[in-house]
Amino acid sequence: MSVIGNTALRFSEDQAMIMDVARAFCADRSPMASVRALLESDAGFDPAVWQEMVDMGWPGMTLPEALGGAGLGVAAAVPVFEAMGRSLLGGPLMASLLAGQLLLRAQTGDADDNALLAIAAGVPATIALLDSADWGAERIRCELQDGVLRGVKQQVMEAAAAEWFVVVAQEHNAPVLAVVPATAVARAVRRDHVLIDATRRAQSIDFTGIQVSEEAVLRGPAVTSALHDVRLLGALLLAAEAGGSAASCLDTTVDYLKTRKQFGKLIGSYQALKHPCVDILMAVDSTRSFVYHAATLLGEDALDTDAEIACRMAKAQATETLKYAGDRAVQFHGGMGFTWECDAQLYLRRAQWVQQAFGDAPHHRKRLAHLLLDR
Amino acid sequence: MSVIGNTALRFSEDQAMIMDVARAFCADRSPMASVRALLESDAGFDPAVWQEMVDMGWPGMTLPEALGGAGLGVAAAVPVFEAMGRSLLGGPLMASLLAGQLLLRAQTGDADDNALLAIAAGVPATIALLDSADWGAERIRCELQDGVLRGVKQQVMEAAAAEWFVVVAQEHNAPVLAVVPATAVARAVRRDHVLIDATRRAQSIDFTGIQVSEEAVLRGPAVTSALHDVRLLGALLLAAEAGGSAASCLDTTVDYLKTRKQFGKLIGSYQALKHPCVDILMAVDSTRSFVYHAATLLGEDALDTDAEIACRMAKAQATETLKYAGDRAVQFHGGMGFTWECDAQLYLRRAQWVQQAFGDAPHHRKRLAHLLLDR
Amino acid sequence: MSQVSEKEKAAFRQQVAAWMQANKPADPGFLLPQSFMEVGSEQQLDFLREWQHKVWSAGYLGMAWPREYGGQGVDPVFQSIADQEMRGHAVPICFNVIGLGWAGPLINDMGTEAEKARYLKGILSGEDIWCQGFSEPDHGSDLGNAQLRARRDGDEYVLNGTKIWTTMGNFAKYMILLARTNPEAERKYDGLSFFLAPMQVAGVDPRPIRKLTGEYGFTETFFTDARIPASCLMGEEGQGWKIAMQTLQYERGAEAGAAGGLAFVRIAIDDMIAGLADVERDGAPALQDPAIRDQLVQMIMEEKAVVLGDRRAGIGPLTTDYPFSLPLSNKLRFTESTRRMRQLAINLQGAEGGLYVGDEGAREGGFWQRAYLNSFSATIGGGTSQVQANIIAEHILGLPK
Amino acid sequence: MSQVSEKEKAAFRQQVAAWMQANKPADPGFLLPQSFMEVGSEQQLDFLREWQHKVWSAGYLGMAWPREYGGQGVDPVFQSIADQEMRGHAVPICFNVIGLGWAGPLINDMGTEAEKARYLKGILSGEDIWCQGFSEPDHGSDLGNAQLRARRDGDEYVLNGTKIWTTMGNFAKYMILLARTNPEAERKYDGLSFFLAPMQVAGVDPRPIRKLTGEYGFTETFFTDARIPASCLMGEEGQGWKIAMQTLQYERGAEAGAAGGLAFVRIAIDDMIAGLADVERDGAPALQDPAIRDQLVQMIMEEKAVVLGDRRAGIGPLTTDYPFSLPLSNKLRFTESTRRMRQLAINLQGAEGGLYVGDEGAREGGFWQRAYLNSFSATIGGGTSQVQANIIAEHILGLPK
Repeated sequence: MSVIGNTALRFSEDQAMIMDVARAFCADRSPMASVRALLESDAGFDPAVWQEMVDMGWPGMTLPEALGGAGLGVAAAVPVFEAMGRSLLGGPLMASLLAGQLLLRAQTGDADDNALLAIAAGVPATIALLDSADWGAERIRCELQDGVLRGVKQQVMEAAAAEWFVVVAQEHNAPVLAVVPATAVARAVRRDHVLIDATRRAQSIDFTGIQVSEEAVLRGPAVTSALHDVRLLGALLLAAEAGGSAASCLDTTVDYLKTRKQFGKLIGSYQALKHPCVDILMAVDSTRSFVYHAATLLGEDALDTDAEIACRMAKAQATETLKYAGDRAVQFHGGMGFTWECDAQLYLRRAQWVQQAFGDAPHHRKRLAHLLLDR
Repeated sequence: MSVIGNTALRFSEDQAMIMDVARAFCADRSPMASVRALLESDAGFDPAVWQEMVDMGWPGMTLPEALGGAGLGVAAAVPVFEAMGRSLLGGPLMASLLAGQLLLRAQTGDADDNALLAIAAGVPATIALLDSADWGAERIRCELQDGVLRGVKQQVMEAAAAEWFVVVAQEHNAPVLAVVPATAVARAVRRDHVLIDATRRAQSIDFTGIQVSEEAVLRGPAVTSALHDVRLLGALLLAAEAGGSAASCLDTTVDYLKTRKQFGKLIGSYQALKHPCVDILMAVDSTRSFVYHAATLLGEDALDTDAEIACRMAKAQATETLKYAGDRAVQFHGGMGFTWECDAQLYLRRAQWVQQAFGDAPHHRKRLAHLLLDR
Repeated sequence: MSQVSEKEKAAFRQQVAAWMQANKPADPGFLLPQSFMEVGSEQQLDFLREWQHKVWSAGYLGMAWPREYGGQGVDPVFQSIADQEMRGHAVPICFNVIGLGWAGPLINDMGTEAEKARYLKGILSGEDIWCQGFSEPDHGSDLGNAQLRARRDGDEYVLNGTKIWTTMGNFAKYMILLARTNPEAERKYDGLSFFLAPMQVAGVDPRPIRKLTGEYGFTETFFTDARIPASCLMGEEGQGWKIAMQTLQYERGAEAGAAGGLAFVRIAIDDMIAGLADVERDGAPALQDPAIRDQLVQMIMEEKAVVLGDRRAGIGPLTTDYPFSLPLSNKLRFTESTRRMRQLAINLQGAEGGLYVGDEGAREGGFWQRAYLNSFSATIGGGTSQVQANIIAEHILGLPK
Repeated sequence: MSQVSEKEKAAFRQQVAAWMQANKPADPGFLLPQSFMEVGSEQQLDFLREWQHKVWSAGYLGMAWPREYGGQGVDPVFQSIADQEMRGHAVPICFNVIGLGWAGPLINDMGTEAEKARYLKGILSGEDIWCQGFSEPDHGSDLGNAQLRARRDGDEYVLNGTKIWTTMGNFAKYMILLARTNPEAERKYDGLSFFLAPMQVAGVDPRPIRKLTGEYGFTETFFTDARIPASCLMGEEGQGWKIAMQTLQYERGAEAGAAGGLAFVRIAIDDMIAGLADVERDGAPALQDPAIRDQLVQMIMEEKAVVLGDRRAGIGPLTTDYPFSLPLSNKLRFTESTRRMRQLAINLQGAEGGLYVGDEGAREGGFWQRAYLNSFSATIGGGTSQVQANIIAEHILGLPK
């Protein structure tokens, strides 16, 4: 069998429609002026814009209709995040969507649906996943013992906005999920992160001592599988977002190169600048291909190996692309690029955050090597 | 202690004088016409030119005066190989020198000096070192049992010219050196290699069944240490040679870019060509710095850790440099570069050979990582 | 869009597959070229000519070309399927690539009836080998500046000048030739004309060029007062540039009018990984070395991105940003990635990477070493990578010249 | 060559070392700038001014400058030794860099007695902060095209225009200013003049620029009918380009005339490796990951090559090919390598790489994140890397413009 493997790439009419709507919405609601106004705000997003996203049904998009969702699958959300990335539009959508997917995939039988119903209805939620700075760590340090949590979680995305936390913990050497309402998490145990990407928000949270009721704990093999899948889905959605950001970063740079003159010539005519732009273009193209290839391979069931490969490739490609695009954007804007006012820094900073989240490129390549070369 | 460590770099008046002589000699005796004439010759070098090198005392340069050498140390030979590399001048000098160093460093007490005396006098010799294609392999497959050799050696440099072979073998789980005269190695057990670098010659030799007299075997810890050192010295001398080749490769390319026009402009004015030339220049500069730094740290004794680090860095840098320089030389010569007539291919082919010999860049970097990061 | 049903396509695919399986030639005992640019001997040529004739006779070549000129007159999708199966079955190439891919479609689209009747069938059967005369020694990347002079003299044109990189120039019967008929034209492009020129006339002297591999495959073709009939002019004087640009469009395959057939043997990362499975590093399998694995994954991703890009290029809503970026960048990304991949294949071999074709002990006969050297024909020929990057920057991103 | 004996040098080195050890300031409790381009607050400025004054008072700054202007009048080798010891003891920077490194040596070499008497001591003591007015918003890389207008009006010049990237523009007392006195000059260079201009006059308005780090350090300086005495002109009208080019020569340190002192805190690969020693990947030390190790070795080699290059640059017979390639490429290789190294330092941190200065949990307070962002000041300022590459290609390799 070829190491290139599955190369399916399909795009449904649903997806196309969603993409059109999302791109128009994001462009309209998230012009650069709004992005910048939000950088130094507490929330990091505009509640009115979020409400519109809720009204369009985006938070419930991937949840079953029975729970109040649209039953569309994660593939349908991919163009939304690409569009948001393009316009640097933030907010609790990704955190909510991943929390929803984690619960949905982990729950068995007659589990408590409260959190899922809330998420579908547009109540923000998030996942408390990371115990250390090491995305590759296998050990879960946060513990659940006798219904009480103990441990600190890092980089809880959009935690301030979240009304539900899905806390990944260890109980009797097995992973479990504890569903914790925000009301149980006092301000005092939360520390606001200062992220290099100022369009996002996150907190470090000490869950120690928080009591979790028995109905709010999910256990069993489905939890392990759901965690595996949601790590991949997180990687994919961030890849989609990063791909969108890289595309608009390229546009920003190209626009500048078409208008700025030095030594009497438009600087875009210098090969030292135009050829790297071509490299970025090709990398953006590759990112998009990987992202929609991965989206094609997603289903409602647990992700298969092809889908895993695709998600990891998407993340590895997307983050390298955005890092390169952001770095060159600052450089090619010259002195202007060194200023806060220039938009290039927004992309460069986003690249730094997104490269690590849900595992960086070497992390995914290491796992890809195993999946591709050891069979 | 700083990971940058020792940064000594000295160049003696002896070395300067030797460099002047060597560059003039190589430029004069190895113009491109001669290089090309030798490509398809059997020997691969001009015996008359070799005789002149002998007359100048180059083969014995690094051997003690007591053995008929000049007692100058390997550092003095470095500028010679740089000059030879610059002019793509081949022949048995490097093989002889390394064979001499191996014997010199391995011998203890009242060993038989015949081979060393011969080498100092200009009789070509070589090392039969490699048992497989794996430069990193620890196991020596060629065996010496009851004074009889068994095994095949690969890539024996300039074997056809050699009158002495220093065969690296295993005896009772310890490395030994067997000194074998060429007369003992029949034509039938030799296979001429076809090397990608047609300026060199090598053979694969089956030593099985060849009897070695007791006086012709070197044993003991000095052998292990000498082997370690000679692998490093080989890497360094090849780095010096590759650095010279990269420098003249760059000159060749730059000359072309200054005269060739396309679209009405000298192609050297295009940044897509001139900036990579700058990268090559800087890499050539780095190579030279590493090579002479390593030469500075050599002594008569076993190589210390600083010297080992320096030799490995020199080889890693030099081969990446020549690979890049050769590759770009062909590309930047355009259609002309694709022809046999264009000299660019000579450098590109040499780069392919030299990158592997005595370990490629990743091989040395792996060992450097241990030397630099694990202390 | 093709009107052929999926069922019909599947049935046809099965039929071709069966034929290829049954008719794939045995190893001839000598090295077959991986592309039409590597045909260096009569022996290879005879073998390939026979194979192409066989494929054509079976009806799997020129399928979309009109029946009266040797084609089948069917939907081009059938040819694409046949091509895929040829690749899948790793059969030899259909070597007459300039004819099948460039001259033929051009004559089909713009030729007169007489030209079609005269040239097309011979292209398909492999009887008439075609070559291309665009590049000149002093104007490799700069076609518009072609200087080979074609001077009208009664019923003839007199040709003087030099063309270079003429693939199979020493075997070809015809050349598609870009020549300057009017050196005084105000725009240099307007002085160019296009000819379907015979090669076997006095004053045409194709001299083989030795490649950096040590082998042959191209010629430099000298024209010294060579006389060809004026009827060889295609279109009218001054239309040469337009016709040459049209010719470059056909590279995209059967759907764009090419006759089809396998033009080159694709060397995939799979081949490299399989071929190096037993290589050792530090006494252990090289494919277990973490740094090598990281490199291999990057290479696999590069190759996969090209394949996925081809698929995405067919999906309208996913190509709205820069609609032509994928097809226009395909050559650059593929050829550069290929070159790097082949270089890596040499590196990974350890000491064997220093051997070359002809060494008994060379891995796969020195295949990767030769392949790396040959890879420059693709990063240089047909517009160097540097020129390709300019084209993409200017035509796709709209950056200034 | 210096005439100072090795013994004298060693004794002096010991003396400086002892002083530095005794006088190195304690951690002030707020972040100190790594370079003079990062002075963003009065608090930092006061601290640094006091430190520089102390170093100068001890006799370790401006050592080669004449005694009557605040120097020591000794061989420059002493200053080099003092600088090395400052670096070795990791003391704070001597912040008045434009004065110490550029304006001062220039005044020393080309100034009148009056200028020397007026300006030099204040530079050394740190009392008079100097800034530089070369770059303009529309001509970042293109100094020769500077447009700020200086019109002579009686005993004054009237300044109109804008300078940008004025380091400490809001704190400075004087500016070395490149301005256009003759817009009609045939060669644009001939229209330029050089001024030692006071900053605290009406019509000079330095507005702080916020950097991509979120911090301050530069100003954009607007000149609106600002009047300065005609005596501020250095040399004669039309000599501005020559003097500006001369100014750029002093960057090479004390031996070239600079007053010395530590201009920036060097961040070495050692710092990165030490700082990341406890980082984990896949539950094990990141520094044991083979792919990371391979990258680190490459980075170490890049940095070592710069150091070795500096040494080799001093050895004549080893620099015969392109005698100036090492010094002229130093900026490009060092700044590009630095940027990549700092990016790597972020990557290796895993999730912590996403945090920034101000986050309690950020590794080393977000040092590497900020350092990466700040690294662009060096790949952009003083001629972008792209312009540097042109200069090397043209001046060293002789490639055409």
